[in-house]
Amino acid sequence: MIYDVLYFAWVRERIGLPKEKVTSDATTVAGLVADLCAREERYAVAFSDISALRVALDQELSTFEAPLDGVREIAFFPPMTGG
Amino acid sequence: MIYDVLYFAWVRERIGLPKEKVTSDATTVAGLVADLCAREERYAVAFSDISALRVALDQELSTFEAPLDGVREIAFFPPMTGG
Amino acid sequence: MRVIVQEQPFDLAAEVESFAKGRTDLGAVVTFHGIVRGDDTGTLDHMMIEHYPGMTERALTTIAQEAMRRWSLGDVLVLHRFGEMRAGDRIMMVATAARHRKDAFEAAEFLMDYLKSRAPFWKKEYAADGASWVAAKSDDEDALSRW
Amino acid sequence: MRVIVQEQPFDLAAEVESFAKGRTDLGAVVTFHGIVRGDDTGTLDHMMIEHYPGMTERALTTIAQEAMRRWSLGDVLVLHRFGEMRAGDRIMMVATAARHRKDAFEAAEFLMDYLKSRAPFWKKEYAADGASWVAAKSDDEDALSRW
Repeated sequence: MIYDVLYFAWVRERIGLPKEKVTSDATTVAGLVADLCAREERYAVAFSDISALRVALDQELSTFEAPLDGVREIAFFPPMTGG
Repeated sequence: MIYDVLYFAWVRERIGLPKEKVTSDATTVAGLVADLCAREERYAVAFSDISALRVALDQELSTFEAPLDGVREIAFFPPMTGG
Repeated sequence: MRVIVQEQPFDLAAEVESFAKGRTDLGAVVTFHGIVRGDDTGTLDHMMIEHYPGMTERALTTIAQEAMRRWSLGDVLVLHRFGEMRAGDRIMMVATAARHRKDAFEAAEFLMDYLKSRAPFWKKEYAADGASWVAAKSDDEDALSRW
Repeated sequence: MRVIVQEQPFDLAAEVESFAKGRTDLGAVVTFHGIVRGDDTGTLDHMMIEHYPGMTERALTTIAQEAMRRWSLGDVLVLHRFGEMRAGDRIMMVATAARHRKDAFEAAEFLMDYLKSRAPFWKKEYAADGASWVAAKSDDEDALSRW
């Protein structure tokens, strides 16, 4: 499957881009993250501590265990600091 | 002693005036109230249920048991409804 | 800290705009304002708010000072009208400014709880079918117990 | 109910003035606004707020709808800026209007607690000696547990 993958805040800075198309056979978010980390060092660095990250699937907060069935857009970012 | 006695809201309406000078030998607020009630029916009506009233001595909330030593201004009114 | 008791309407927008303006040490501002509600049957013509001149200013000042003492606040405003008001009119406002939102929120709620039951104001409602004094609510008295 | 996400400054006075204006069924309005604090050492030059276009509007709408569902509210406003801001600038505001003050206060605090940790905004501070992302506070995450 091809996904739109978005990165925000320091995740974006470490990976070096805000958005990309990613092709992966992973069935969960964690599987997709493993695919990315295997690609290049900068992904492995950005995703080195998953507990410090959040993920949204199609713009809804989700978890790293969530399945990717039907998902188009995946976003990774640190804990939010609005307000 | 001569006191400035003030009435507010429905206490003022029942007694029929906002303010008056009252001469009394009472030593407590309750004693002063008893003096007033003995004077005229309208006072007895206004003070018939003390638990529904509040008293301020020199513009500070107080109680009916409080002594009148050094007090100049006494105000009677129902529970406040500000805000 | 400002405490204002006045008969004329106040300019809510101007008060909110100027409150804590330009302060760079405060991150959080909370405001509350109260509005005269039409009664449920819509028969309210107007409301008269009576107060105790002198004691009112003292009581509001004491309440505002107590808020400054209990919470870490950069500024406090308490403004309350008296006299005649109609449905939709703004009766009063409070504003609190603090470094953090928790202090600003708690202090504003504290001010309101104390204003309701400890500031010498009394409301009388005038309707087509007569006039009546607004009764104090036991809820409002109970609200004080949390502070 | 209004939810606004914008880069340009907002007119706090005009928003407060028009919010719930003329409503005679609502007695209580609470507003909160957040201000960029200068940091303790005073070296903050500016702050950049990044957000997630699309998700931001959805998240704020969801939070505002949840407030309307949980409390008896007449109106809700949530407004949040993104982009560059300096110390003293107003970042965001919420407003709630209700028949009674308790609903207005609780809903405003709920909105703020959720905005802090559930709306996709990230702050980066730029100072003379470098730039750093503002870390989420465990306090803010903990604040959600009360709702």
